[in-house]
Amino acid sequence: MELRSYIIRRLLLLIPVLFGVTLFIFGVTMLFSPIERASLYVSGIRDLSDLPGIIERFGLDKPFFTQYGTWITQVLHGNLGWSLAVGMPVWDAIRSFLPATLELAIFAAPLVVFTGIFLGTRAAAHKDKSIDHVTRILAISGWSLPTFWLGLILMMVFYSLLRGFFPPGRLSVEMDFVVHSAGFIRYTQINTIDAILNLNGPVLLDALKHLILPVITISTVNIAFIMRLMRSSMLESLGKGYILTARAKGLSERVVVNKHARRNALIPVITVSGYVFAGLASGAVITESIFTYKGIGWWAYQAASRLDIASVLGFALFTGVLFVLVNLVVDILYTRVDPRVRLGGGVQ
Amino acid sequence: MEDLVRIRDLTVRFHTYEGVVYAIDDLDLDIRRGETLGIVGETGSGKTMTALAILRLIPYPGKIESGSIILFDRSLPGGLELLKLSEDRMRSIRGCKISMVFQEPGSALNPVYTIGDQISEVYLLHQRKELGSRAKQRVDDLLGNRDGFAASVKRPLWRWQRRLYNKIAEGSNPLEPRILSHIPLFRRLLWRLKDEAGLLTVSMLKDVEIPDPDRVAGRYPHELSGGMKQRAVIAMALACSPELLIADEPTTSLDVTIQAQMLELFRRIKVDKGASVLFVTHNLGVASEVCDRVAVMYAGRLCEVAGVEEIFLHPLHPYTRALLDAVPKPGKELQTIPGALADAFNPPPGCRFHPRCPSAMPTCQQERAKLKEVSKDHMVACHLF
Amino acid sequence: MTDWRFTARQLVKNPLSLIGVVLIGIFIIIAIFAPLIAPTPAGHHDPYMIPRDGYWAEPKPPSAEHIFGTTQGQYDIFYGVIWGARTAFRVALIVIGITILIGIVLGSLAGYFGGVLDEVIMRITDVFMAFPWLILAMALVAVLGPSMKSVMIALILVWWPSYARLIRGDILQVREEDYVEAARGLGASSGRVIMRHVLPNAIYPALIMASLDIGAVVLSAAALSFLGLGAPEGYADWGQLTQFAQNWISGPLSDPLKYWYAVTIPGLFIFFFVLGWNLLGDAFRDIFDPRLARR
Amino acid sequence: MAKKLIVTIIALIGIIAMVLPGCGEAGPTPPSPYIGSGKLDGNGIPFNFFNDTNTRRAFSYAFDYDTYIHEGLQDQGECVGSPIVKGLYGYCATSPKYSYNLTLAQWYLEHSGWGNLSDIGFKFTLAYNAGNLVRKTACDLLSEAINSISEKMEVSVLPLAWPSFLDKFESGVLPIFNLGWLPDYPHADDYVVPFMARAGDFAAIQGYGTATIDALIAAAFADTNPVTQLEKYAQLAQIYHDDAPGIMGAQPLARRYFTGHISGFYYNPCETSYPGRLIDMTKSQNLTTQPFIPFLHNNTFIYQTIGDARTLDPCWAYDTASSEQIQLIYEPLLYYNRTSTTDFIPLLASDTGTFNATDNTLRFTIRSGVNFTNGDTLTAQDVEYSIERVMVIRRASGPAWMFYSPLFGNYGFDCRYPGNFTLVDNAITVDGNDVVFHLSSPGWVVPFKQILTQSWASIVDKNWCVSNRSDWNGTQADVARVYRPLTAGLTKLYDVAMGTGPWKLNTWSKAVSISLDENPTYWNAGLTPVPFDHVVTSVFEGWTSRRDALLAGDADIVDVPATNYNEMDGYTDRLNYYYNLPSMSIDAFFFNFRIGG
Repeated sequence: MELRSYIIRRLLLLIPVLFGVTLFIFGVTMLFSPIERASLYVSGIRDLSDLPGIIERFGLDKPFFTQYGTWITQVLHGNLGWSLAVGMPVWDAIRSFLPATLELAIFAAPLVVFTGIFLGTRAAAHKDKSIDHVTRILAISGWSLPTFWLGLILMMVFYSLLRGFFPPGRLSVEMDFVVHSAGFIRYTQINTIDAILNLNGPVLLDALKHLILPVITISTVNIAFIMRLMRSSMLESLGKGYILTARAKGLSERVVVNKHARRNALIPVITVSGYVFAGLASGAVITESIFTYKGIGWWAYQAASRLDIASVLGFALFTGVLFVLVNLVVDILYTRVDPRVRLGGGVQ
Repeated sequence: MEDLVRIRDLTVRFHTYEGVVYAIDDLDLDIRRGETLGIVGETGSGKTMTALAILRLIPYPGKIESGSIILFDRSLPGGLELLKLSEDRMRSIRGCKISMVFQEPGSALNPVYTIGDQISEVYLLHQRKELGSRAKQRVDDLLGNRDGFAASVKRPLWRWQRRLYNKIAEGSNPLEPRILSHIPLFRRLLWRLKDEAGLLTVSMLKDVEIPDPDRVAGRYPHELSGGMKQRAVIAMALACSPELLIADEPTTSLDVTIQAQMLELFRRIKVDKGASVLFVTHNLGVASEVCDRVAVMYAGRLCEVAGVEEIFLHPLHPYTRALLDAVPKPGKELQTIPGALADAFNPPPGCRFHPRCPSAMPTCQQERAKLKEVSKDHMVACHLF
Repeated sequence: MTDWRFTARQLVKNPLSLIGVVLIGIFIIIAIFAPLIAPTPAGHHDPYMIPRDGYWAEPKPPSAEHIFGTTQGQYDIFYGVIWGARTAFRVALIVIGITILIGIVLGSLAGYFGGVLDEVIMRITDVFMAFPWLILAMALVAVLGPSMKSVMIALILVWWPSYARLIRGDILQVREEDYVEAARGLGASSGRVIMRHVLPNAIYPALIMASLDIGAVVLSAAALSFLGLGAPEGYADWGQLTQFAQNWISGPLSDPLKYWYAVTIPGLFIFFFVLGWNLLGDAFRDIFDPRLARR
Repeated sequence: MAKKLIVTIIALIGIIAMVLPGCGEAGPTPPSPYIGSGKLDGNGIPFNFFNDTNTRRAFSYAFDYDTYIHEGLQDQGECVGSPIVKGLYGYCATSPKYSYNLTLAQWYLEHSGWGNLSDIGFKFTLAYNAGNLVRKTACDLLSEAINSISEKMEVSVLPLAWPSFLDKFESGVLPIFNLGWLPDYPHADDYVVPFMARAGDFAAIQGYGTATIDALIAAAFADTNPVTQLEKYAQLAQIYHDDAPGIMGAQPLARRYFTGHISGFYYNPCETSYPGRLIDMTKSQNLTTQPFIPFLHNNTFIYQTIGDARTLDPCWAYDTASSEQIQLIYEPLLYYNRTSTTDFIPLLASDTGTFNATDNTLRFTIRSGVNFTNGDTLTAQDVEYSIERVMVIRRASGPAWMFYSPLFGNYGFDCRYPGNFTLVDNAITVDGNDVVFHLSSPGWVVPFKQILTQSWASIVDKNWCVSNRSDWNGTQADVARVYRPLTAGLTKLYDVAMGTGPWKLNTWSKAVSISLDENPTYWNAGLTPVPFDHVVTSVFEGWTSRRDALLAGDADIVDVPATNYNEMDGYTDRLNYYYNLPSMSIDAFFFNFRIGG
């Protein structure tokens, strides 16, 4: 199928997905009584007298579909609503918190994918050798680690023993000043990149120091995951006939593994890597909350724990879009890696 | 005719958790220069393993326990003990002196690379020198009869290339190109090698009667028919005009008309490439078509080896007879071999065929029969003789 | 394919999976004998509520009567982790069990009948897969109120699609097999064909996946409680115990690791529990993997 | 195969069947409604259970106040008998208190209006808002005490998410509820009304209160003679003790930890800002604990807190975090004099106000020569505009009522109607350089001054608001445009600020940090020079990171949760401590006289 029409068709798929997702969340939030939802807007019991007013203002007692309808029309007019959790429009919230998470993802994703693929290949190439066992043990352990606990342990070590070496947040106060000073242009809001663009060493260093722990925390589990996947799919393609052919040609083991086996093995890994990236970018809720690294995941957590419905819906929209886009990219990548795959149609 | 490969008491075993599998047991076999030797036997009789053993490609957890495989190469007198070679030397033999054609053309080709790539890979691997000198030739031409501004600009580059390809042509794996081939961008400086390989590939494809070869070279396996794939695979195997071509059931997965063409092809190869062919098949008909001599295997052992007419006219070993009877003939109702193939884990003692053998004797159950020459070029392993 | 003797031998042969089996065994014992290992004090109504020894905020280090010490609010860590094992098993089994059932029903419907039904079901799974599961779970828990039940419901809701898809996939393969065709040819009713011929062959991958998933389910549940959205305060749950330690990560400068026990111990229980299941699941994968055929 | 399948399915069902009953008791499922059977049959309580004084007294005696203070509040609390807490105007040290006394509790239970309760027995559920550990502790204490008296009596504890808790509270189905109260102005009236008046926020829900009490409250408030007024409040305290409509938990004592080089902190219980009034503080220059670039730390005050400001608009701000920032940027007419809650110093007014008893007017002369940071001069119109703005915009559940009550004695009205607007307009008048407030009752003089010290009384620049921010232009016609915005984002000053205060807004990255710069043209710089060139407030939810920042000297003060006070002892080398700071808030149990409303 021709690329453009394919992309369009895939983007159309967004509509049902987003519709379903939002409809579902809306349904969930509707389980709250109007008073419960209204009480999100009042500061304390002194203001209970305002509840009826608020219910009336926001039409919280209207039937389900009326409320959903109003929300949809709002969204279609480009207004995602107001995020109570952080006190700004939902759209601004996404815009201002996404860079942080992207920064995390930019560092974590390559680490995850490349380390995972490399280790997985090695393990498969030396099946049942010591390296295979070691990596396997590492992988399974990493795979079993509770992210939040790993985070806490890292904090325990790096905050209390090596105090202040890897501080929480995104920037230290000083660098925050620098970043907000007139001389510093925030092209991307992604500190490390901005720092490089502004040729500002200290900011870069500081940003990196703040990134290390979250990146480690978020990567560990995913690396383990990709690695195991890569290993098994490598084993599969190493068992294929063309590997025997390649060996019969007299190719060295290195070439056999890295050229003939790996490229075939990559195909399933690509999909998963796509999901991993989507997962990273759609907010490492736990990691970001632990390290008070204020990205989109942190925001989503604040929103959800405060039942900030507008934000949760906005976040769901965002992740829905992300999910579909990532799928699209993955499909296109497929066609590059595997000539048999046709856009739209599966394997020929 | 002198031998090309001499296999002596070759033993291959598979050590699995369920026990030891005697895939090949004390196998003696000679492959003569320029002949087509067929290995015939039921599935699991160890014929494919024999083939793989020659290439030392026995899959894990299989292992060549003992024996010797000697390759008599014109270049070096006394021959090569393949089983004692270093892995590197062995690699330089695979695909170059001995190459193999596999049963499933579909799976034998890597789906993610073009036919061209996969074939020229062989050239780039085994014929660097030739490619190098050919490339050098080109550059020389350029340096010689090109002029004008563009040329004068390119000259330095050409000179450099010339030096480079020269080194390659001299062989002895020079450092410079080796480094280059590892640096992604510079790798393409060696593009002329690829080109030459490409040219060779196309001509080779032509040799195996593939229509419109240079288009096919750019195709991916899944875009070709089964027959085409098989031809491509054969082309790959013949690329460096090997001394021995091992064909493992090359026709089984193809339909009859294509089969015929393939067999034709094989006959031709033998004639004009002068290569010996080890033709593994379970189909006696096919064997009778192409082979000069036929070796019959049963449960990892050799039963009978003889010239093709000989074996079809006077089969001696009961198993061979049974096999021949099992071939359906018009107006003659089909004979089947009683019992099942011997259990691979604990094969029967003595002659492994005795449980199914119509003319089994007590001795058959104790001692195994040695392979003895009953008449010229006709060897049988059976107590009857 | 499922030769149990073979399976058992493989499990025992591979040291890793053996460790897995042992770990799980230990946890099963803990769960079963919890009332003996950590007896509920008299006059304590709900055994799943961790008894408090006072109300002081600061955790107290391990001592004679509190082997693992007490965490924030003087909840006995030992009691918590022991009874937490029960909670873990309950959550895992219920969630996985129900998920598989849903998966079987929807998956076989979609896979066997295909067409519109298939399309609809798959679109629905799309929706659920595109979903930020943690957020969905959080919203649900918030709505249903802090209790293990809401955690389980949330997890089931976000978990079923993968099973539905898996089983659908297998069924798509199996239904083309000759014997199924044959059964159809003999005019067996679809229901009968599914039950007798398709499912039995399609279900095993799902069961293996389940064994792989138990760990993941427990992890997710723990994550929820850690975010303060799972068990009610004081409920015997590993995730929550970890959360209690959140304010006590680093001790005074003089003694930075003062509260190590509050932070480490509950986490270690989660880790080993999940590790056990993952080791087992990993072994299963290798054993049942049709690709890595038995040699 | 089929057999295998069936076995599997059965196994699955078996597992679920085995475990589901267990899941049944997963989490305490409440007897709903929270009063069990609803009858006095040993399995519940009747809806009017707490309408009996002795029962209530029994419960009041069954609460272990000392343990609550010692362990729940980490020793940071004082027991008070009545809603008129220590530090309030009207506090009476001699008013009686309940104490933990199980024998008395038992006696009262045996002699309750319901007969001998320890024989009859009862069951009900005590709900608290999930996440509040101190309240959890309080509930556990009460329930354990009651349960210990007789096994027939059982009080179970149930956490509810805050929204549903408010919902249940509001619909009055909770037999007992545990809530806190924080005064808006430190006057007994702000406590006795919600606790004791029939229309009060708590009393109304409880169904407590009588006409006589209401009368007494009114009388006490209106009484201009301090002596008799205090007597009346003492009387109210006594009544509350006798009726025991609630259990006064304790009045928490706060603590503050500053880095060693910050000095000049003094505590005022009415101070909203957690770090105190920065303008009075100083930072010593020997920065031993400063690992970082000194030029910045030298003159920057860094404050790490738990929650970001919601807005910088005085008409919206009704939460501590917002007020903290607003009070650094804007200034009110007057402020508390140091630690006192009844004695004031003039800020933007040149005097502390003169009251005219004949027409109940309070008159302030506006300080001359004060400029906003944009250069505009402060005028009386600005003052009138600022206060009227709050009253006119009157955001839902905002601070507007605090002007309405003193000026009109009600919670506010809709100024889109001309009549109402005229009322508001006339209540605050400008007379030359003076601003005159027309109070509804003489009793309001002191409370109104107290109200005027807070963020909602901040003075904004009218011109700037109208021209730059297109905010309300001061006319009735324009009210509808700005009336009752749905969200903070819709008020014109929501994320901008421009005042006369010692600092001015530099950047506000939401949910992360707010940074302020010194106001170079601060009017009072001569008397009190602005101590810090920058004030940075950054938000860190995690306690550990805040604590480490404080200890490392990266922050000058951080928000310390009461549960972690003890952890902070023993850093005398680097920290300044301030202990036992009485707050005016209080947590209390309230009995519901008619459960279910």
